Amino acid sequence: MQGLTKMKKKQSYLWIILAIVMVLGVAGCSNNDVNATTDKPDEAAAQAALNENNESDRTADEEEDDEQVSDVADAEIVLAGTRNIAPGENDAYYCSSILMVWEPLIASDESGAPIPKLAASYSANEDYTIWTFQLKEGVSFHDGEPFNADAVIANFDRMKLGEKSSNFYTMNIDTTYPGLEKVEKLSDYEIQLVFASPLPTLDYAMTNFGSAMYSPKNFDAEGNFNGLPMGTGPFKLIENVLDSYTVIARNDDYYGDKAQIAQIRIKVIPDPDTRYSALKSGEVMGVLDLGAIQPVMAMSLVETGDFDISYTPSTITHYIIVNGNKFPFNDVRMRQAVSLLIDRELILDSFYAGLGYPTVNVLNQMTPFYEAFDIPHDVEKAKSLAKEVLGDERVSVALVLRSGELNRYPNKEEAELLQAQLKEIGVDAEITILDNAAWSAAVKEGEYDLSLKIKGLSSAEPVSLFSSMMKTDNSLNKSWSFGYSNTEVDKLIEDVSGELDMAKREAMYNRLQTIAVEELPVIPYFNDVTLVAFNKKIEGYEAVNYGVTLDKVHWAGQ
Amino acid sequence: MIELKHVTKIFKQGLGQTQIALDNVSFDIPQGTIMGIAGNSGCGKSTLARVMMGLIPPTSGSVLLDGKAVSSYSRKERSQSIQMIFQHPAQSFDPKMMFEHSLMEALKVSQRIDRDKFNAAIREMLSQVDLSETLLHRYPHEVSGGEAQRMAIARALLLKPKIMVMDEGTSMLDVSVQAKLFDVLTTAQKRTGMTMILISHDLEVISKTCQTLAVIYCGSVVEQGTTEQLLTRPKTAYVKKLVEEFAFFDI
Amino acid sequence: MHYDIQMADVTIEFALKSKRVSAVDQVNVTFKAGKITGVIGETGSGKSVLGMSILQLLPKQACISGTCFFGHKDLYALDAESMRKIRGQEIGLIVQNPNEALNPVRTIGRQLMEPLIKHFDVSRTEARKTVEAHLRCFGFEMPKKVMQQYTFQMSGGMNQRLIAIMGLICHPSWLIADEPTKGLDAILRRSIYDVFWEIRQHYTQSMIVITHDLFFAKKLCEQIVVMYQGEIVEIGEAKKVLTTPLHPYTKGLLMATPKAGMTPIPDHLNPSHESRCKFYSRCQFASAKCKVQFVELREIDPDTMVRCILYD
Amino acid sequence: MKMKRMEAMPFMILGAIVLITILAPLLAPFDPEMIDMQNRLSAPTAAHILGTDSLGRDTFSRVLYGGRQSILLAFAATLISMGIGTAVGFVAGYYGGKADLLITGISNVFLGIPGVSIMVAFAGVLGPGMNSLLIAVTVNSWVGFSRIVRGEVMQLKHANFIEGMKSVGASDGWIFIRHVLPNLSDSLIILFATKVGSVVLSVASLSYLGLGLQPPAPDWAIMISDARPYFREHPLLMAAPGAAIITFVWSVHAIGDYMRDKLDVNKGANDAL
Amino acid sequence: MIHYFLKRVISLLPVWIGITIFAFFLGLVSPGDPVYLSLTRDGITEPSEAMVNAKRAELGLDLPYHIQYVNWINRVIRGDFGKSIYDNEEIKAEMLRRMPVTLKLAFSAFVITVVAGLGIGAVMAATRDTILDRFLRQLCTLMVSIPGFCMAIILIAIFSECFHLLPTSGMEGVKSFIMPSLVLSMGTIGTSARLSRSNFIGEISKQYVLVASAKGMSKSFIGTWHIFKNAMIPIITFFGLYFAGILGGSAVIESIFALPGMGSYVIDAIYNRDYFIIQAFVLLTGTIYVLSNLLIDMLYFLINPRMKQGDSL
Repeated sequence: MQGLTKMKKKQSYLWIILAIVMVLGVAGCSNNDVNATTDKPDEAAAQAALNENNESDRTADEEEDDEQVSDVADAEIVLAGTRNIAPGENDAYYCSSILMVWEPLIASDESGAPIPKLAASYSANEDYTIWTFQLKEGVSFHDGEPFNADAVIANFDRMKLGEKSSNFYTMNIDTTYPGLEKVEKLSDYEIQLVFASPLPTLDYAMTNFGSAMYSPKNFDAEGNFNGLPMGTGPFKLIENVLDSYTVIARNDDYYGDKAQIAQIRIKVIPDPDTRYSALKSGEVMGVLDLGAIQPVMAMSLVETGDFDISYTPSTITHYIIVNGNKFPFNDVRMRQAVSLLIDRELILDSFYAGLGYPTVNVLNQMTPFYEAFDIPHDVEKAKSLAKEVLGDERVSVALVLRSGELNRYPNKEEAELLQAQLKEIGVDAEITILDNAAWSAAVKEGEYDLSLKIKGLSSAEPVSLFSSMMKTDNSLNKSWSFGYSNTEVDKLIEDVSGELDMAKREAMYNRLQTIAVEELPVIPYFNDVTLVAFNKKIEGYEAVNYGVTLDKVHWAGQ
Repeated sequence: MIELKHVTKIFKQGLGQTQIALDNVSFDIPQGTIMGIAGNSGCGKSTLARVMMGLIPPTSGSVLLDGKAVSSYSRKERSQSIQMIFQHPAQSFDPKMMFEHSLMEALKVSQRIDRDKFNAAIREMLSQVDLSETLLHRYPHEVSGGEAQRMAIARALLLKPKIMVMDEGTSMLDVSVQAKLFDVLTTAQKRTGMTMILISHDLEVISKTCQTLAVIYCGSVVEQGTTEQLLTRPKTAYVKKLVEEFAFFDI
Repeated sequence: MHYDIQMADVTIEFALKSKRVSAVDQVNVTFKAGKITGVIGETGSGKSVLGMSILQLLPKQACISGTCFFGHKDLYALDAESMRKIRGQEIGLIVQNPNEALNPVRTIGRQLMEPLIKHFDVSRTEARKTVEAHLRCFGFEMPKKVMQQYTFQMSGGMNQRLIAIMGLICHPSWLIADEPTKGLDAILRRSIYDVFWEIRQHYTQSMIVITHDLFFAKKLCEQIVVMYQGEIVEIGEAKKVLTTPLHPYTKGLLMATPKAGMTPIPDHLNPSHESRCKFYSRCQFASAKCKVQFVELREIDPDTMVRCILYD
Repeated sequence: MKMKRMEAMPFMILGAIVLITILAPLLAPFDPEMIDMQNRLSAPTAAHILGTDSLGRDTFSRVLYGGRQSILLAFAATLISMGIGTAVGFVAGYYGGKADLLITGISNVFLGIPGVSIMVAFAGVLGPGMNSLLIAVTVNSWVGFSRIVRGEVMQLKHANFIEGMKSVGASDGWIFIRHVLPNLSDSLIILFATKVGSVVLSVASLSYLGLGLQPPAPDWAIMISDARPYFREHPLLMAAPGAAIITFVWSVHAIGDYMRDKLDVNKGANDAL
Repeated sequence: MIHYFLKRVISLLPVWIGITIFAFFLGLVSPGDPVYLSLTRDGITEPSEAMVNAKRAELGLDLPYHIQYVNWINRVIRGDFGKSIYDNEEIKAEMLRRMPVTLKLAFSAFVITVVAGLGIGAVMAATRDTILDRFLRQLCTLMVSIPGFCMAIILIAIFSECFHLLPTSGMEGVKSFIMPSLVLSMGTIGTSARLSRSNFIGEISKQYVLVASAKGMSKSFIGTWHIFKNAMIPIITFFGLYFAGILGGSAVIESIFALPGMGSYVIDAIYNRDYFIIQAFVLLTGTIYVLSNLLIDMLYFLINPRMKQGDSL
C-alpha cells in the first residue's frame, strides 16, 4: 500500500515530462529530416545547412573557415531578394537568370536587342525558315559536361517534353519556337533549326529565358531537374533552402571574365520594411529582384551617406487600365481626358523620387522599335473633353487596386492622387483593394472602371504586346475588358508577323504606336526602372534591365 | 388537499449510473394541517419538495393537488395553489433587484391582485411579517438572513397559496430569528387556513410546530403519523435513534 | 504547563471601503487552561472574530487594539514568523464547514503530514506513522487507504474528524473550534460531540468552542461566555448560565429555543436612542436607569459575571 | 458608486475618443481627404499641427476621422456577436441535454478554425470592406460569448431565486429577460470591453495585410501601414495613429479590467475570460 | 482512465469532421479562379479558355462538390495532401518544411506567455492592491492594447537598426526567434496574467487556505503547494486553447520577420485561392486544436483528482 502514493506521484510527473518531450520532439526531429528532403541528391550540403541553421554560434566559425580559405577580401557578400530567387526543381529554370548560373544561347543588350552569348554567331536563310547557330567552343557546364551541339539538342528535347510553369517565364516550345520541325546537328559546334513558316524575329524571342542551356545530365525522365542546376554561367549554385537563402559560388573555370567574389548568399525577405531595416543595419549589403526597394526609401538611405543606388530602364511599363465596355470609358474622348489630366512628372517626382520615364506609348522603351511621343498635360482640355462626354452630371466609377503589388509600388497613394484629380473632371472614383484572385475575377467580368497595373515586355519583339493589348477579342484586351477593336490594327498585327522586310516592319510598328497614342486602348503613364540599393562597403553593384551585375560585385577597395 | 401516490425519482448521472432520490413515497396532507418531513441531509427531502411543487417531474407515480395532477396545472395555476420557501434566504431573491421590485414582480406575474391594489397589499403584508417598509428599498445582500426569509414568506403569502412548502427554511438562521419566523408563519397559517409542509433535519423544531410527521431515510418514508405518536412511541429503529439523538442534548 | 489566554480591552474594527464596522467592543475575558469555554452568541455578535483574532487569522482590513496574552507573550504584538510557530503547535484550530476545509487537489495524507514535517521536521516515514496512529485513534479502520484519498471522497462525518486531527496533530496545548455544528444534521451533530469528547480524553482540556448551538455548549463546555453585539453580557458556569440565566438577553435566547416554546425576543420594545446598554431596546426589564447609567461587567461570584444594572 | 479619479480615467478617455470621432467634422481643421501635393511630408507647422502625410493630407484631421470606421465596426460586430452568443449560450446552459451537446460541438468547430484565416477568407469571399469584416468578426467572436454565458447560466439555473420565479409562475422568457440577463450583465460587460479591444486590433492587422478597411477614408491601421516607408524620417506619421489606437484599445480594456476587479472583490473568484 | 480518454476522443470526433467540412467549403466559396491565377503566374503569358478548363479537369475541380469532398477526405487520411494549384509544389513537403518554424515560434511564444503570465499574475495576487499591483495591472492592459505589427516595427527599429543586436529576419538559430515570439506572446501575457491574478485571489479567500495557515504553514509554502495547483486548473484550459490559436494567428508576425512559417504560407494561399492548401491548413490546425483539447483533458485529469473518481466534468 505504502508504495502506491509514491508510484502514483511518480506516474503523474512522468506524464507531464513525457508531454513536454513529445512536443519538443515534434519540433526538433521534423526539422532535421525536412532539410534533407529539399535537395534529395545533395545530402552533404543539406546536412551542412541544417547544422549551420541550428547552432547560431556555429555559423560564426563557419564564416571563419571561409576566411581562412580565401583572404578577407573574399568574405561572403550577403544580399536580400524579395522572393524565392531559386524556386527549385519544380520550376522550369530552377532559378532566375539574375543569379548568372545558367546562360542562354542569345542574350539581350542594354536596349533589349538580341546579342550572341553561348551561340557565337547565327544566321537565317532569306525566307527565315532555317536558322543556323555556330556554338561557342571550349565551354563546359558546372558538372564538367562539355557544351556542344549534343547538349543543345538535349535541351531542346527537354523543351519538347511539354510546357513547364515557372515563377519567371513559362517555358513553352510552341510560343517561343512556333512551327519548329527539326533540330539538326550539322557538326560538333553547329546546329540548325528548321521551321514550317517564316520567323523573321526568332532571335528576339530566344533572348534570355527563351534559350536557357543546362547540362544534359541535369534532368530526370519528365524533364525536371534531378538536383542543383548545372549551367555554364560565372556562378555555381551550391546551396538552396526555400524561403530562407540561396548561396552561389564563383565558377573558377568560366570561359569569360570570372566573378570577382568567391561566394554570394541571397536571403529571402518578402517584407519591404524588414528588407530596408536589414540593409540599413548592415545585415545585408544590397537588395535585388523585382520591386527590391521603393524609390522613396532608397532616397532616404542615400541621404545617410553610406548607401548608394543604381538604376536602369526596365521592361516594365505602368498603365491605368480602363474598362472599355462600360460608360464612360468606352468613349475615347474620356480616355484622352484622363491621359491629359494626370500629371506624370508630379507622380514620378512625388512617389518614385523621379526614377522613371513618363510615356503615352503603350510599347515599353526597351525595344528598338520604340517611338518617343511628346506628353501633353492640359487640364483645361481634359475638362472640356469630359464635359462633351458627361455634360453636367457627375459619374461615379470603381477604381480597383491589386493587393499583390502594394508591397512593391506606392499604388495606393497614386490611386488617391488620381481620385482627387478625377474629381475635377466630374468623375468620382471609389477605391477598393482586392487580393490577386478577386482582382482578376473582377477585371475579367468587367466589374471595374479603372485600375493601376504593371505589364512587362515579354520579348524585344513588340508583336506579342500589340496583339495582347490591341487585337480585338484577344488575351489581355478580353481578360482585362479593354473592349478595344480597330480593324486597321487587327490587319496590321496579322501582316507584321509575316513581313520579312525590316524597314516595312518598322513602319507598321510606328503606325500601331501612333494609333495607340491617339485611341489609348489603355493609358500608359511611365516606364519603370530596375532600382537596386547597396551598401558602399561593396562596389560594382549595377542594375541591368533584368537583375544586377553580380559577377562584377566585390568588397570596396579590392 | 395534496396527495402523493407511489412517487419515485431517479436521476441519471451519465455513464449509465443512476441515483435513486425518491423511492415509492406516498402520503396525503388534508387541507389546513401542518405536516413535518424530517430526515438527515442527503435523504431526498429537497427533491421531494421540488416534486411536490411540480418543478421536477417524478420518474413514476403522481402528485395530486385537489385531485388533479400537479403536472397538468399551468405554471400560473400552480403558483396560485402552492408556494415554496428556500433554505438560503439571500439567494431566494434576484441580487440585482430591490425587495419592492421583487414583490411587485411576483404580483404582476401571478395576476392574483389587480394592479392598483399592489402597494396596499404589500404594505399590509409587511406589517404581518413585522418588517419595516424601509427594507423595501434595500438589496437582498443588505439585510440579515432572518429579514430576507420573512420577505420571502411575504412574497409567498401575497399569492394566497393553498399550500406552503418550507425546505429547511430556518436551518441557516439563529435560534431567536427562527423563533420569530415560526411565530410569523403560524399566525399567517391560522389566518389563511393554508396547509403547511415543513421540511427540516431538526426534529425539535418540527415537533413543536407540526401536527403530523413523516421521517424519510434514503428516499423512502420510514415512518409516518402524528408528531406525538412518533416522538413518544417510535416503531422503527431509525426513528428511535433520531429521537434519542435529540434527547441526548436535553439532559 | 498550560497557559491561560487573557484578553484585555480588545476592540476589533473592519475598515471597509466606505465606513468602519466595529465587531468587538472593549472585551475583557480570561480563558482558563484546562477548561472548555463555550463562546455563545448570534450572528454578528463578534464571537468568531474574537476567536480568530487570537491566531491573527482575521483578514487584512481588521484593526485590532488591546492585548491578548498567551502566558507571557502578547499574541497581538507577535511578528508573522513567531506567530506562525504558535499556530498549530501551541494553539490548534478546527474550522467551520468540514467539506471545504481541506485542499481538494492534495491527498489527505500529505496535508496531515505537512505540520509535523514543518514544525518538528521529522522524517516523512515517521510523520506518516504518527498520522496513521491519529487516524486509527479517530475511528478510521484503513488509515493508509484514507491517506491516498481526497477530501471530496469522504463523507461529512469523516471530514469533520479529519479537520479535528488536522488541528491536533502537533499536540497543541490549546484548541479553538469555530462553529463546529453550524448547518449539521442531528447525526453529524452527535458525531462531532463524540469527536470533542475524544479530544478531551486524549489531547487537551483547554478549548474555546465558538457556537450558536446552546445545548451543544451546555453539554460540552464547563464555562460559558455569552456575547451580544460585540460585548460580553454574561460569563458563568455552563450548567448554571444555561438553566438559570441572569442577563435578560440570555433569558430571551433560552426562551426562543424550540424546547422552550420558541417565543421570539421582541425587536423594538422600547424606542431606542443612545442608551448605555445595547440590549435596552429589546429588554423587558428595561428601566430609565438603563439609559443613563454606564453598565460594565460586574462579578457576582468567583466565576459568574453579568453586565446589567439589575444586579448592581 | 464613487470611483476614485484613477479608476474613472478610462471611462473619460473612451468617452472623449467616441465624442471626438463623432464630432470630427467640426473639430478637424482640414478635410482629411484633401490632397495638397505642394507641402507633402511637411514637419508639424502652425496650420498642420502633426504635419502632413505623403499626399499632403493633414495628419491631425485624419487621426480625428481615423477612428470612425474601426470603432463603429468594433462596437457593431461585438454587439451582434454578443447577441448571438448570449442567446445560444442561454439555450445551451438553461436547457442542457442534447441542445447543450449540439451547441458545444458547433462552438468547438468554430474554435477549431484559426481566427485570422476565417477573417481573410471572408474578406476574400465578400470582397474587403465593412460588411465582410463585420461578418468575419462576428463568426469569430460569438463563440467566446456563448461559452461564458453557458457557464454562468448553468450556475444561475440552480440558484434558488430562479426556482422561486418559476414557482411564482414566471415563464422562461420572462426569467431570461428579467433575471438571467441582468445577472449576466457584469460578465458580459467585461467580455464586451475586451472583445471590442481585440476586434480593433485584429481589424488593424487585417488592414495591415491590405484586406481590412478600404482607402481613402482615413483609418488608423491604414495610416500606420501607409507610413511604413516614411516613418524613420517622419515618425509622427506612424506615432499619431499608433497612439490613437493604443489609447482607444487601452481605455476599453481598462474598463473591462475595472469591472472584473470590482466583480472579483464582491463575488470571489471569477474567470470572466 | 482509458475509459475517460475514449469518451473524450468520441466526443471530439464529430468536431474534427465538422472542421474538415468547414475547411473544405471555406475554400470553394471564395470568388476568383485559382486555375486561371496559376496559369498567369509569371504575369506575361495569357492562357486560352481551353487550357484553363483542361487544367481544371485535371485537378478534378469540375466535379460536384460532395464528390470532391469525398476524394479529398480519403486522400487526406492516407496522408496525401495533394499538390498546390498555384505552383504545384507538394503540399505535404511544404508543410513539413514550414511546420517546425511555426511550431518553434508558437512554442517559444507559449513558454514566454506561461512563464510571464503566471509570474506576473502571482506577483499581482501576492501584492494585492499595492502600488506594484496597480502598476502591473496597467502594464498588462497596455500590453494587450498594442497592435502586434506596431510592436514589431518598433522592436526592429530599436534592436536591429540602432543596436544591431538582433537579426531583423531570417532563420539564424535562436536569435532570430526572440523578437517574433515576444511580439506574438505579448498580447496573451496581458490576458493570462489577469486571469491567473483573478484565480489566485479567488483561491486565497478559500477555506483550506485558512486551515493551512492555521496549521502554521508559511505563506510561500501555501502559495506553491496549495494555491498554485488549485489555480492552475482553469488556467490550463486557457493556455491549451491559446496554443491551438497561435498557429493561425502568426501570419502577420511571420511576414514581418520573414519567417517561412504556416501563417504566411496560408495567407498567400488565400490570396491565390489555392483550395488545396487552405483545406490542408485548416485541417491541420483543426487537428492540432482537437489534439490540444485532448492534451488539456489529460493534464486536467492528472492534476485534478476529482476527475479520477469518474465525476462527470
